[in-house]
Amino acid sequence: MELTQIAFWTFSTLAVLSAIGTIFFRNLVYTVLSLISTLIMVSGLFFTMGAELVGALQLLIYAVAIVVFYVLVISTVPEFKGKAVDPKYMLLSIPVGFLIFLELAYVSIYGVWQSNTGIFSPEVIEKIGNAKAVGTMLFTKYLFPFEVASLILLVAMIGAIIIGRKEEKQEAQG
Amino acid sequence: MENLSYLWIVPFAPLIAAIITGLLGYKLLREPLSGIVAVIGVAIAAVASVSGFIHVMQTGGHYDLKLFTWMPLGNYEISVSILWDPLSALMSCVVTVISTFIFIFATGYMRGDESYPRFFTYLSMFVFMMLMLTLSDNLVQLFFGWEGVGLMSYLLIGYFHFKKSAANAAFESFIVNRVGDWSFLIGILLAFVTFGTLDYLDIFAKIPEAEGFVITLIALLLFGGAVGKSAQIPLHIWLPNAMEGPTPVSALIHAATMVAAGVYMVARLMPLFASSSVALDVVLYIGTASAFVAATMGLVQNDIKRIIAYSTMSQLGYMFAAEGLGLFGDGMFHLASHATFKALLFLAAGSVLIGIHHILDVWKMGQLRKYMPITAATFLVGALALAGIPPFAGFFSKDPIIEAAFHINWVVWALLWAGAGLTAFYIFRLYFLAFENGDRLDPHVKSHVHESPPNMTVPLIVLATGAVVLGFFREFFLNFLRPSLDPRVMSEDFVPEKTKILMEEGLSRAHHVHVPEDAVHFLIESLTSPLGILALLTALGGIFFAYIVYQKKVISYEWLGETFKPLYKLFYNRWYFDNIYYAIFVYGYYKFSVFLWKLGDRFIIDGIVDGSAKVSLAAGGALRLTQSGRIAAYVLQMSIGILVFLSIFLIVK
Amino acid sequence: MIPYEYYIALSGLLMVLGLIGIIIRRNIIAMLISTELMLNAVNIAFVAFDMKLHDVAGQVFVFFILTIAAAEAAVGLGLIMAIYRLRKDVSVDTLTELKL
Amino acid sequence: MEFQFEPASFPWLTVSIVLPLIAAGILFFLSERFAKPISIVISAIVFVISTWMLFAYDYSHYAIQFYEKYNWIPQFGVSYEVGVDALSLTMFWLTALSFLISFIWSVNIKKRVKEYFIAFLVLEAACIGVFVAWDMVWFYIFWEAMLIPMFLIIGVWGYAERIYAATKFFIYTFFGSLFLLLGVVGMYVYQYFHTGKLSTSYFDLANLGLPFNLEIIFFLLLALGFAIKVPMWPFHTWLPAAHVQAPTAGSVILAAVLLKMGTYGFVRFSLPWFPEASKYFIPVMFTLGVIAIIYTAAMALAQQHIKRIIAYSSVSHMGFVTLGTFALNVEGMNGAIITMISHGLTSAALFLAAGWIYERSHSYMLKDLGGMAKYVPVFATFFMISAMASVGLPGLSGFVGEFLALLGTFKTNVWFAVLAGIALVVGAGYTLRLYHKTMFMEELVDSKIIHKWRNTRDMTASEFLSFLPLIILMFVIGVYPKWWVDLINTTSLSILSKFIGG
Amino acid sequence: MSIIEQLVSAVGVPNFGVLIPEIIVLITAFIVFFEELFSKNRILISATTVIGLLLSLLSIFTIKQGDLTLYGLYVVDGFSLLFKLFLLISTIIIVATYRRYFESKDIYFGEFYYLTLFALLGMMIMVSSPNLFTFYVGLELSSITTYILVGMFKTKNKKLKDFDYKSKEGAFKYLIIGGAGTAVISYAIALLYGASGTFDFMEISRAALNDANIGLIAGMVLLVLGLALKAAAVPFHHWAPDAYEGAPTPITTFMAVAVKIATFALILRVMVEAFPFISKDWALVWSILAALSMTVGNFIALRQKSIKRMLAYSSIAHTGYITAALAAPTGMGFAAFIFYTLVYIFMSIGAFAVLTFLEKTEGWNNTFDDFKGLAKRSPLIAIVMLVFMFSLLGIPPTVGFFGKLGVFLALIGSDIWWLAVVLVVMSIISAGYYLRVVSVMYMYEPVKNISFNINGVEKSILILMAVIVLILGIYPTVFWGISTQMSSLLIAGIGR
Repeated sequence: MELTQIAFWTFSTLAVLSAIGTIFFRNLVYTVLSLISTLIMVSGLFFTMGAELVGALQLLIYAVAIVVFYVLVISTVPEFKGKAVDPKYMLLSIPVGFLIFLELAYVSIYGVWQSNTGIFSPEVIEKIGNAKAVGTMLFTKYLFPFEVASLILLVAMIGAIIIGRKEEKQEAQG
Repeated sequence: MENLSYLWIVPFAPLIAAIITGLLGYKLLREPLSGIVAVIGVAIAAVASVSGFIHVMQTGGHYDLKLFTWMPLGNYEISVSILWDPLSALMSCVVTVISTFIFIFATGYMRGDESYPRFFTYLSMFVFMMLMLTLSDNLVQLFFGWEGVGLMSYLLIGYFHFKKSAANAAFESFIVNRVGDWSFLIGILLAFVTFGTLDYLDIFAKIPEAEGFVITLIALLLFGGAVGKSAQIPLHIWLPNAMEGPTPVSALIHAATMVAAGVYMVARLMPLFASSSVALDVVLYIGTASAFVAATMGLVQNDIKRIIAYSTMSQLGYMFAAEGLGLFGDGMFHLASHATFKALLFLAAGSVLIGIHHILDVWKMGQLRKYMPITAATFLVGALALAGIPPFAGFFSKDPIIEAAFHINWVVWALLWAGAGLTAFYIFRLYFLAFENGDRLDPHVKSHVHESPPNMTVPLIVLATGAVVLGFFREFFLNFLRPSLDPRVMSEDFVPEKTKILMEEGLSRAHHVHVPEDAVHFLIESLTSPLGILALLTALGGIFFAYIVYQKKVISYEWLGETFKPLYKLFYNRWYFDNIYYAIFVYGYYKFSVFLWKLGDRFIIDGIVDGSAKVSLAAGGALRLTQSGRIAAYVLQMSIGILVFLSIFLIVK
Repeated sequence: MIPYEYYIALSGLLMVLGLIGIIIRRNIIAMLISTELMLNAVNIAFVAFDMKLHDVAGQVFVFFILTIAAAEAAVGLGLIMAIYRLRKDVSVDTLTELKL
Repeated sequence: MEFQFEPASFPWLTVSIVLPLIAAGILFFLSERFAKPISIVISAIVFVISTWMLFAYDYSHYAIQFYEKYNWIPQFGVSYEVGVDALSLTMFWLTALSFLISFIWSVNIKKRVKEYFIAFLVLEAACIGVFVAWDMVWFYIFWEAMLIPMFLIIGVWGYAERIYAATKFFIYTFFGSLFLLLGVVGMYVYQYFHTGKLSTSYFDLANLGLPFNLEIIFFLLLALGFAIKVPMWPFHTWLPAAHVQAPTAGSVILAAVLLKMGTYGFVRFSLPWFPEASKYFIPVMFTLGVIAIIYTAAMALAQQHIKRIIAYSSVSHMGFVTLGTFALNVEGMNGAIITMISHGLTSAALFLAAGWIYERSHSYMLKDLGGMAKYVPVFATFFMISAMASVGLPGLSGFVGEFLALLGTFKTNVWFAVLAGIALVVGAGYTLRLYHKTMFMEELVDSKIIHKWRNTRDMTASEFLSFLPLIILMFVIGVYPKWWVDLINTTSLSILSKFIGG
Repeated sequence: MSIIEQLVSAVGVPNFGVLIPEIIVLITAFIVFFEELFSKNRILISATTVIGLLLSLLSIFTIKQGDLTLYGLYVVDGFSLLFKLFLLISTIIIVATYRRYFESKDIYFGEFYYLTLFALLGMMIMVSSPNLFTFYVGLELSSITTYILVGMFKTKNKKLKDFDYKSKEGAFKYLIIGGAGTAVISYAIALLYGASGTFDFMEISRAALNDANIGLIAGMVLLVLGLALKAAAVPFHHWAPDAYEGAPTPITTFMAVAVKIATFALILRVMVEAFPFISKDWALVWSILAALSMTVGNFIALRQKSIKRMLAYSSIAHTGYITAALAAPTGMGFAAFIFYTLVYIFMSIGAFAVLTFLEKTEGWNNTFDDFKGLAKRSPLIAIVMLVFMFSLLGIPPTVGFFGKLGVFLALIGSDIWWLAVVLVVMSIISAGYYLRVVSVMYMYEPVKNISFNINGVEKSILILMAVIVLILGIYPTVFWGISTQMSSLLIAGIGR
């Protein structure tokens, strides 16, 4: 118990801190690094909750794959000049954001959340393992959305290529 | 009754003539023929009405011919009809006979006018309308004729519409008449609501059922119409200006017939008016006031036709005064005789105008008797008749009214008496200035002056004869009219007993009047009684005064003008009626309208309407700024939206 | 044991931070990163609910969210590259041609 | 209210609506030169049908005659329902007449001929539909559909500020009709909740027995729609704008037909549906009617633009219709309906006259005009007769209606009738001012203008033909109104059955 | 192990038969993808797409209603089939306008076709989703594809460089705001999942019936807001004008029509199936959103210079009109919602198609000035545009009137007078800009002398749309019947 509490507070504090970093760092490299930090902390949280598969995916897909995209783009685009944040909007958005957070926190604390309706109690999970449980569900019951998700990725890939690629002819003309 | 059914021809012959001249006048008939068609039309009407007159004279009684139903009104049906009784028979005879002569005169007078057919169309149409008015047996048909003659009067006044003055005069006459008609129409409505009917005979029968003040109100509202039509104070201002029309028009419409319609209407509705002494009083005072005021105005005018016009207004005042006094028969008799001599005067004036090429100013005439002896002689006859010199018609018709007034109301008598003197003065002022006096004619004009052709002089002579002899038929006319105007003689089915009792009360004021009906007796009595001598002397005095001022120039008129300057100015400016009306109703109302248009429609209503459009556009412009193109702003607004919507639920739950 | 509500509140906090990030960042790459943050925040809530509910459906959902985050990142970065190529700038100020 | 129906042996009304539409559709694909003959022939056919119906209509008893009904949207109880009573019939006839006249008048139109006639044909169908439809949805469809062609007519073939005027016209009337729609929908919903019946038929909605407060609400909603169309003061400002900018034939239709829709709505819907509210609002409606008469008469007097004068005079005349309608007695109702017909004739004639003047002089302003009477006698005569009919001279059509309306008003409230009677004076004032300043006073007019008049041509055949029927009808109604009063009397009694217990 | 086995055996074999239309679309998409790789024959590509869509359209009629398949993650009821049908119809029409537009602009080609098909697939999934999983992936498939489609205005024509950039900008704005919306929807789903323990609509409704606590309500509200964002309701509409303007016009059409109606179908299904017992709450949210959308959309549209952008705002306003029907959570309201959504297809396609066809002309930017005197240059286009404008305005005898009438009926039937009055007032405001289009077309003289290049197919599309708008305006009975039936089916849940 002690350990999970320490882990929760550590991971969550760090996650929030690095999230704040993400939105305030001027240098994009730092931004990306703090994003990675957030993602890792969140995956840490997943692990503390026992969701190993998701935690691992988070690390793999997010922290590695996606961030690599960003780094690639950042390396192409020259260093950003000027202010990182817009003070005018900051003045407005932080109170608004804070109020929204208060409302969400209120909802999460005073909302009545269901518990123990599923069949995957910790005992079951312990027996078959989180990865297998999730995987089984993913490939049986949620197979259809999974297939659609693959289409989404396909489309996104095509889209990224079409939009992002350089037109040779166009350059020649321009 | 069957043998009277031919009377439909009386109004419709002129209508048919009007339609023929109107449709074919320009293309086919052209100048002489259109006039001849019109004369034939009106002559047929005259013949028919005279034969109807003789019929009713011989057999008596009244005949109600319903021609067709005009419009049903609940249980009541307004019909187009002919009510033939002594009153309407007399009136239609006056209208048609005098019209016939005026038409004949007009064929000469209008010679060479480019709108010759139009003139006769209007004139025939006028006669139709006038006869519809005269012969009506109900108020709506009366109103139809009433407005119809108004329209025709308007068109004929504006006959020379290219002249600004003529067009304006026509406009003015129509509008002023309409003011009266408004009152008249409300009166009709009130009558219908009160009696449930608009037929005279039914109304007469139902008078006892209605409350007294309602009767008074109806009578006064209807009299309001008469005030407009007959140019009485305060709606008289149009009549002098109406002289812009061709002279036959002035003779026919603005002297002999239309303007007398008010008098006729009051007589026609005599039971109604007689049932209300208040109404009779109002008629009396308005008539008296008009008679006097118009006479004063006539004193100082310089326009030959206007002088006669004021005399018309004044004489109409006498007629109304007679009616107000309860002497309906005398009023109607004065109407008939006035129609004759006033038509004569106007036609003579028209003849003069033809001779001197439409110069209206009396100061530019003079010595015309030399050039136009017939015209001068007939004019003189007319002037003497108007002045009330025996034995001309005017004496027999006007003096009884003045004398009767003495027995009833002293003030009224005084004004009427004074008016008579003034009348004699101004008409002879006109006569002396135009036909005698020095030679002020423009030499160029003088070379062309000539006596008018026979088709103009013959009517003059005929009418002059009428003006001489008509007065002697006084007793005949009064007796003839009695079945229509005297409750004691009226038949039971014309006016029922109950109504008669009411009427007797109203007419009681006339009971102590003792004026002989026989013309000869009247002549003898008035030449012997102090009152009659006074009246006669006054008239002669007026003539004499005119003679010494304008013929002999013993007293200089300039000196008179200077001495009585305030009075002169007052009279010359027509008691400032025109100025006040113009300031308030014409100029003031127009300015007010423009102001109201700018304020009400332009500023307030359209301000709101177009303003809301502008506000919408402005709102669009303002809201548009939210679409600033910056993602940050977009997401910020979005998050505010989220915040607000969540808050709604968190606060409510 | 930490109450699961804390996880959900945390997820809300991270999400709001992401939202603020979108609003205030002037660099469009950072803006895109902030959306990643938002999407990622939700994952915590899903996993927490899963644990509470003794279910794995939430974790499956997380999988889809990851997919979509990746897809959006890909498309977004492609667009950023194109925008950069056309305007040589990645500031939000360039993205204001369409407005009003 | 009980209604009797006499089915039509042949769908004459539907034919009358559809025929112009078909013609418009065909015209779209034909060449321009067919536009005029086809339009004139079609409108003549419709006019013949309507005239025949006028005589075939049995006015001895009240019944919806030539009645047709077909199911249409059963889900909502909407059916296609057309038929006529005397009110609808006279309005239908007036519409057919006005369009025939407009088409004959329009033969010399030069600009975008085909579209012009298509727009008018569509407009004709919609206008006829408004008057003969007994289903509220159909009524509303026609009521609104009419806006589209009218918008184009004003906007395309109008004068300088035509777009402003067309938009103003459209939005103004659209505003009113949407509230009208709200009211009708509200009644429909009420009907459903209280009787369980789904029907948009006039006859079902007429017998709802609404509570008083709802009657008030629905009356107001409907009245707003109608009042704008009438137009009543203070909703009238679209009218001068639209009239001034519309082409001549458009003005004719606007005055002769479109304005009647508002008063038709009051007579047809407001009174039978909301008897209590109608009684309650008598003072308000009377006041508005009298303001319309007097105020707009002053407006008319203040104008320089001849079409604006006539436009304001229309508002003033509609005041009489309002008064007659809300007098709630049979004289007033007959008067209102006859005034509607008569105003259709006179205002159409006056607008034709204004258009005629413009075609010759290229100006609508009084200051540019004058002194024509001598050179164009036929026109001057026609113009004079129209003006006099408009002024309400007895013997012409205007008087009959105004007299009856005033009589009805007088019976209900003396003072309003007395005030309304002022129109006799001021109406004559502005109408004659118009006539004088255009036709008379040659003296004051620039000699160049007179020279133009001297060389101008009096009415052409088409102008004469389109004017003549109006003039004849003014006389027909004025001289023998009995026929018309008999025709509409049973209908008036039926409309007023909730007030006078007939 | 046993649990897994139980699970696997319990779910059984999915019934792929019900997926035939989607599968045909998918296959077509891949065929087009490969055709695009190997051949640049444009006619072939567009023909393939249209044929594939037609086949899919036909296959819809073979499907039996009422199947719930793929472990309860996919529903094939009358409602979804109806919307699929209309999605396919509208996509066919829109795709038919693609070729000549892209040729004239010299833009990428084949990609548009298969991406459209993918987006269509996403929408077909959306309308068939009985479960937040399917809902989510369907929504995202269509959204992400649409981001790409918006950003694909990439041309070799140097004159159009500006459009290239605008397209990217619009896409990026759409992406960021859409991404935020996705996050909001995800969070809402999380809350709903936590509060009910399930992703299934029906089961959520059961949970809501038992205990509508703040968590569930908040989830519902956030879901509504997220969906409002996708449907471009104020104040979540900001992406729409920019993306609509930036996108190639046929894609704008696609967004304004297909994406919109799919979103509306999804909204209706979620609201009715998942939250029937808290309908008061979401009706309130939707009524406020509707009122805001109408107001803001109409007012801003008054001030536009470009007709394309004006139509974008008008589309926001129409979101308001349509969702106003949700303020009255009754059978009538849903029927009005469905009816308006369906008929909106025709007027919107028509109006945007006019822009698409005209934009092919050199130097034509779809501004009001460009439209001046259109009636003289092309009477046909002017008259159909007139029909579409009046239909959008809601003037009979066009079908727009019946759309609004239905909403009126629903609102007044539920006694929501205030919204009805707002609708009325906003309709009047909207007259301001719709009439402006008509007046510039008819009442001005042409400024430029341009000849249009519009072929028979395009003409027939316009005429077809206008005729449908008019016919439905006279005889909406069939559509009303369908809408009423669908709404009652939806309420009864019989389709499940």
